[in-house]
Amino acid sequence: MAFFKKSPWLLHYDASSCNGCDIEVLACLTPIYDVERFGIVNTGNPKHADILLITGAVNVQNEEIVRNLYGQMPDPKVVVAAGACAMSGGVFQDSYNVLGGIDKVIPVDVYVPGCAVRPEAIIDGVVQSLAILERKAAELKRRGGSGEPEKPS
Amino acid sequence: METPLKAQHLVIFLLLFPLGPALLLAAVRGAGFRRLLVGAGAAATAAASVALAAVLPSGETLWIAFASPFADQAVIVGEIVVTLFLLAACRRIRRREAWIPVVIAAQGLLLGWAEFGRDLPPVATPLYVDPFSALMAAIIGIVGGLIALYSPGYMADHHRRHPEEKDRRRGFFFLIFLFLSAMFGVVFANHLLWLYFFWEITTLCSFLMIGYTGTEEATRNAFRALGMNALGGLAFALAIVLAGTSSSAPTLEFARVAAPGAALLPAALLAFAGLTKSAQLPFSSWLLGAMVAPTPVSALLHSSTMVKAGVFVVVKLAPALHGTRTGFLLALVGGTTFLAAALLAVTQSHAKRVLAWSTVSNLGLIVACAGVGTPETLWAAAMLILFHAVAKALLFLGVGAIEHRVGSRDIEDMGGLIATRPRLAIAMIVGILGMFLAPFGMLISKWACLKALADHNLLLAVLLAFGSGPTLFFWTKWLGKLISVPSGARASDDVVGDERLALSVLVLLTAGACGLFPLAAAWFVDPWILGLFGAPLALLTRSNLLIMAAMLGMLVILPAISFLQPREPRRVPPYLAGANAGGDAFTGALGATHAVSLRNYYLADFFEENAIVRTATGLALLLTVGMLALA
Amino acid sequence: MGQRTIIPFGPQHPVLPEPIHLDLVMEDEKVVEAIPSIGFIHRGLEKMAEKKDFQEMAYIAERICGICSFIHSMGYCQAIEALLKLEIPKRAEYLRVIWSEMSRIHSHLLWLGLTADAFGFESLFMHSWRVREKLLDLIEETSGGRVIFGVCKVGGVRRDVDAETLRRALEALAALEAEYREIAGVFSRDASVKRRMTGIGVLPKEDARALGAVGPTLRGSGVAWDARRLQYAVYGELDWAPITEEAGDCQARCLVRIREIFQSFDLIRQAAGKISDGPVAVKVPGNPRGEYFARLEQPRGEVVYYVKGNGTKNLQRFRVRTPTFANLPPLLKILQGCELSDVPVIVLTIDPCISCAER
Amino acid sequence: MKTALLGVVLWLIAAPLVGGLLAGADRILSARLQGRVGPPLLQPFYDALKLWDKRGGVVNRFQNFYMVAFFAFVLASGAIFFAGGDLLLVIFALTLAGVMLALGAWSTHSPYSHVGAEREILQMMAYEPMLLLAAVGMYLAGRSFHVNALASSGIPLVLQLPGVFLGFLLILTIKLRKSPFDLSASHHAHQELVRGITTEYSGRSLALFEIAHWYENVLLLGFVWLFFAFNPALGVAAALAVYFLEVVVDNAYARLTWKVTVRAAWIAAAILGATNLAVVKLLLR
Amino acid sequence: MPHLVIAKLLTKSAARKPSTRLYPAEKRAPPKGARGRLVMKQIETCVFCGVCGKKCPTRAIAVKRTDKTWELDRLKCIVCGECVEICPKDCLAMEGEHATAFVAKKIETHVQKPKPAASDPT
Ligand code: SF4
Ligand code: SF4
Ligand code: SF4
Ligand code: SF4
Ligand code: SF4
Ligand code: SF4
Ligand code: SF4
Repeated sequence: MAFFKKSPWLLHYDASSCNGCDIEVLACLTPIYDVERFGIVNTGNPKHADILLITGAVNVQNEEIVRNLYGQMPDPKVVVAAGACAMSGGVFQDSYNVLGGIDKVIPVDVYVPGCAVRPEAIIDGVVQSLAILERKAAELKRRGGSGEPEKPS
Repeated sequence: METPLKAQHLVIFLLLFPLGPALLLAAVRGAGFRRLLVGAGAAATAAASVALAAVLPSGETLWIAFASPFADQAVIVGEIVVTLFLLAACRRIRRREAWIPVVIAAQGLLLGWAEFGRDLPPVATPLYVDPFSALMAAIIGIVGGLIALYSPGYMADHHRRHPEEKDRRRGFFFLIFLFLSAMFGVVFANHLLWLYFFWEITTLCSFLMIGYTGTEEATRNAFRALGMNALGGLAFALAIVLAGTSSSAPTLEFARVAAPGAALLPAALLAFAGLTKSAQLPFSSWLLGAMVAPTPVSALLHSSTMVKAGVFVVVKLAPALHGTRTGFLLALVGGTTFLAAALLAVTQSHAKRVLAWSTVSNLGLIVACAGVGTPETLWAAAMLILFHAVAKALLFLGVGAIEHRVGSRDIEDMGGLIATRPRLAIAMIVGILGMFLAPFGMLISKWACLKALADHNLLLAVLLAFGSGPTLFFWTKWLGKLISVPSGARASDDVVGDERLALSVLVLLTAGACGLFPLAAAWFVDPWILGLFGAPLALLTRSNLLIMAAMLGMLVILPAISFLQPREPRRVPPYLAGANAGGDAFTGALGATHAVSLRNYYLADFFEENAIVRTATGLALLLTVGMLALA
Repeated sequence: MGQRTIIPFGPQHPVLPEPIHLDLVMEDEKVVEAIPSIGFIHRGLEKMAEKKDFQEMAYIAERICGICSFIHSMGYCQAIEALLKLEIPKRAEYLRVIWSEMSRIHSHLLWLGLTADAFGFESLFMHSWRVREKLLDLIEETSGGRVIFGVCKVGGVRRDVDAETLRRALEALAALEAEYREIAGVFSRDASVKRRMTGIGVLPKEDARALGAVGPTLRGSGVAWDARRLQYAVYGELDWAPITEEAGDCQARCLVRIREIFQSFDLIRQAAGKISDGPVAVKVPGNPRGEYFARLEQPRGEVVYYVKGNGTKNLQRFRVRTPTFANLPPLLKILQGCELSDVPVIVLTIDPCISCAER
Repeated sequence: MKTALLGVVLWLIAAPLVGGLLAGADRILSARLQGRVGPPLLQPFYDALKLWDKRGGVVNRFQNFYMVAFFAFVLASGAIFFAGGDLLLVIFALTLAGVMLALGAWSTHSPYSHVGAEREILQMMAYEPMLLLAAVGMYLAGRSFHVNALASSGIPLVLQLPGVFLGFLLILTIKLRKSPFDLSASHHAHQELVRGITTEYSGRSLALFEIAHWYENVLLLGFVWLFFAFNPALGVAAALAVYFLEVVVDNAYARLTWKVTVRAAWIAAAILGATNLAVVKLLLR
Repeated sequence: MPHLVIAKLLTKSAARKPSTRLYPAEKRAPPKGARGRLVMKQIETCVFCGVCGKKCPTRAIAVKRTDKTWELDRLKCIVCGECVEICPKDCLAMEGEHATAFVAKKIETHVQKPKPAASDPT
């Protein structure tokens, strides 16, 4: 049952970042960092994803979208907040239009510091999240195969 | 020549019986009585046609001598009446179409000369029946009967919706039964003059039915149909003149007894007539125009039976055409039509137009098969006729029923039908599956065709390969529309009454034809081929049948399995790029909330309708002219 | 006629690195209308200027966007320096130009990759970004950050680049240029790439002017305008001319950027050759007062910073007119009537950066 | 009969293993071409096994049926093939499978699936002629529509059907969902269609899709093998070579549009396919 | 038109070793002066003046003179280095290594040990 660890597919969403962290997320996919080594695929589709990787602070308009995306991901799933903005609102925390970190909207499992967050740091974060993913999978299994529908929040 | 009494009687019964209900229906007004009459008439006709199929000794051709001396005279009088009637109808014609009455008059004169001016030997057996005819008769009896059954309800509804139209239902039902009688005539006639007579009656029925609603468009289209069919009629008349000589009677036998090539010209002319009747390119436009008629008419005349008369005759001619250059060109006309019509069907969103083009396309395939004329292709042609008649009738009636529920014939308005009107949708799905998918009907025939064509006519095999792509495309997207379920779709009014009966039986028939086609092949088609060529044909090997049965079985079992899943899976809204706003609505530009709105592809700028029509018509015209010239 | 297809394109969409929404109204795959919806990355930056110390604001200005981050901080600082009538050291000006051009190369390479991805040429994307990483290494070595340089401040720059580092950087750049040449060749010559770009999304010269296009979008339509011609920093002392292409299609915009990368390599070499010794920053005297517009050329085109100071440490007003904002009207124009599969390509060829457009 | 049964059993068991390994090799090779390390060889299996354990969701009740049907018919078509059956039936069953897949996408009434479905059948319309002509060509050259007869005939089909073979390679690119013809569902994330036809699938049904795709690939390589069947070992080598050629092509082309795809496939069928057939018919018979 | 222009590049790449840095198995030393993470280098010398906190653009630093604590909220820090530059006592440093990810949110607190009572009665 250790396959979650070996095949984490991720969905990246920019919930209002400055692009700095986003391009570092993209850089992770490219030859120098190549996260496909870990079986990571950037799916672009919440329904195929295991990890929701969010960059940027959540602004007012993105609140609902982040919820939608999270709700559409099948269980088990984890959320990684990458960058100061995603963790706390970062440099934009004082803005009238920014709610703050991702955890204001959905539960966050791993925080990855940086501004911009380095690709290596993202890899660290994702690797940490895999243990949590496995734990959640085991939990789900224990709760019985019923997989009672979790309400999309 | 010994004739078992029963089959002979049944043939004559089928020919004459429908006239009874026809005349009665012309007289009655009451809706209840009409329904009863139609039901009884249809049932009796269907029963008789089935009985005929049952009693016909396997594999034999029965020649039926018609004892009455009045019969020939009656036919002659009938012909004169029909011709005069048509000429009278041409009073209202526009200047541009003034050639139509001229052609009709020419037909009449030619026929008059053939009958009175020449000394033709009498025809001993004006009627006959062979397994293929019996199959065709069964199709006409059952499918025709069902369509007739469906009509009273439909027409009542039709007139409720169009109060502005004149109620000419008495004429309508008269024509339906008259038409059935004439179709049996076409199927059973051996005497060419008789055949011609029945042929002309179908032309007449079609003309009157297309003009039924009396709108300007309907009238225009009716005359277009009349004109093209009159051209065919003229060719027919010429064929009779050529086929009948003082030594040989004018019968359909010329096509099978003469050495191949000897009777080429009359055969080519008759084939030409067949092309017009079955709306092959370059004559397809009338069939599209005919779609203005009420839907039962489209189903009965313009897809499942009358247009089949055209290909039926062409198939009968196959022995005379086989191996000739004329036959080759004829096959190419069919092949061209098959491909072009399939492309055109892709560009249409009007359900009846899609059905019309697909009809033309399928008839093209049958013509192609007939033109090649080998045992395998004739087998395929016969099976195609069967499958197409059943499935197309179902589709037309389904579209009619949908139109009356949904208020539109546009395929785009049929989205989610599986959820809102599941019964209707299932009827349509069965029809569509029957039309193109393995292991169902049409595909079997295509399979047989392709095998035969690979040996005999490579060019056609290529056309067939190319045509199957677009065919797949337009049927699948229609299916897709039907089963695409918007969230929150609720079931609402479904089919009722007679419509339901007719549709259900057709669904069963289509399914039956698909599942039990080997039986149809064994009873009708194989014996017929054996009779024609003197050699059996073993197309359906056991292993292939096994495979097909397994595929069919899978299609039945799989839904069962997947609905037996223990738990209901979790429901999530569709992916809308994160902009979901409940159900399948999303927050769109400028904050507006839209429901998901989807339209199928019609590729109108890729398959340009006008260009295709022009090119294909031109090509087909050339081929047709060549076909006649080479004869 | 039944309904039409409406595709909600974004906010979350794999070809859009940043959230933006388009209602694509389609017939078959032809886009008959594209209606945008924005605001997914609006962070109210300009408003924040009223609460933040004007020096601190340089950090926030840099985070208007993490791609042209350096040029944003540089533009902001130039504007403030103008208000303060502050003459900054020559060496700082040269370093700013070098970093600007590095920033341009990294941005254009990034863009090349994303564009390749938009037309499904994954390996080309990978190779573009592989080469780009080498440049990021140079940036990190000289500035301390990979994408957020964090070196520009009011009064100059925060760190110097020693001669040895500069020399090594120039060597590395030369190697990089050779590798880049290969990639540029694929973009400008490959048949399948050409098929996806030539004749697609044509923006005629008149439209480009009338709709206010800027940067490569403008130059791809044959207009020779580049804000570096205003000779800010030390651009006046370097030898260069704006790069233009005539066709106005996706291919033209792509070629402009391809050639600009070569030009940037050249500009860096020129600047490194002319750079003089000296300090890299001066002390900041007092608070800004008055108004100023600073205009600079970002990788995506001309950007305008408006600052208004009232003599306190907080600015009274800060406005940015960003290139993407200016390029949106031309984009909507060229999207009309295109094919769905061309949407990502066309959208990308204006190199949209929503982050700065929405701030 | 016995060999037929053996063929079917082998197909059912070995094909997904081979297909999965090939998919893994594809990913590694692609990565290497891109200057990356890439995933482990067994990655496709990890992916499928993981998907199997996910709690997938559905948009409506029907969608999973179509996926199961797609899977089943892919299996069926391969079974016919490896039992040595009729090539045309193989193609028809495969077509049926494709239709099921498209219908599944339609049933969800979701924009990206919808476009994926339309493109899927556009692709089918594009490759169907060439596929049928390939079968006809094999019949003309090998005197049979039956796989076992063709395989045992000893006739070097590829030498007689070079045009058909080239045309087949072109549509193989479509079927393998490789650039430049990966229109309806690309394995790359950055596509305008998101995931196209599989957008609304998750969990087990998505795993089924992946596995079916492995099966399909093996079947298609079976076709390639058939061209070389006069020397079975050469056939295997050729099939592998073709597969890796497709991977390279995938990495060397931009994705083209549907219009180009349909045109290219039809022109290939009309020129390469039909001409080759005519030549075979005229010269060899 | 030329096809397969990229083929040369592809073959070269396939023939060469991949350019991937095998992080985390192999770690690369960040270049000198890279801004990876802020660390409290020596709390002993801190005088709790609070300038670092005041200058920090994200208010990531909280200095409590009374408890002699210096707290960093890493969730907020944008690694700008402003605090490092401003600190009069050179207590803070910017390291090249990046800060690693964490699961639980927490404030990093540094407390200055009470100095051995330097009894200087002035
Ligand atoms: S953390 Fe920094 S680099 Fe990342 S999005 Fe926020 S401001 Fe940009
Ligand atoms: S960007 Fe718009 S909403 Fe935001 S501060 Fe400026 S004017 Fe206001
Ligand atoms: S907001 Fe600024 S840029 Fe936009 S129209 Fe007004 S003045 Fe022009
Ligand atoms: S143009 Fe784009 S890259 Fe440049 S600052 Fe704006 S958002 Fe960033
Ligand atoms: S270092 Fe400076 S600001 Fe801090 S307490 Fe001492 S004098 Fe005050
Ligand atoms: S590095 Fe910058 S953001 Fe972090 S604590 Fe220091 S001043 Fe604040
Ligand atoms: S600026 Fe230095 S000395 Fe002052 S509180 Fe901060 S760390 Fe301590």
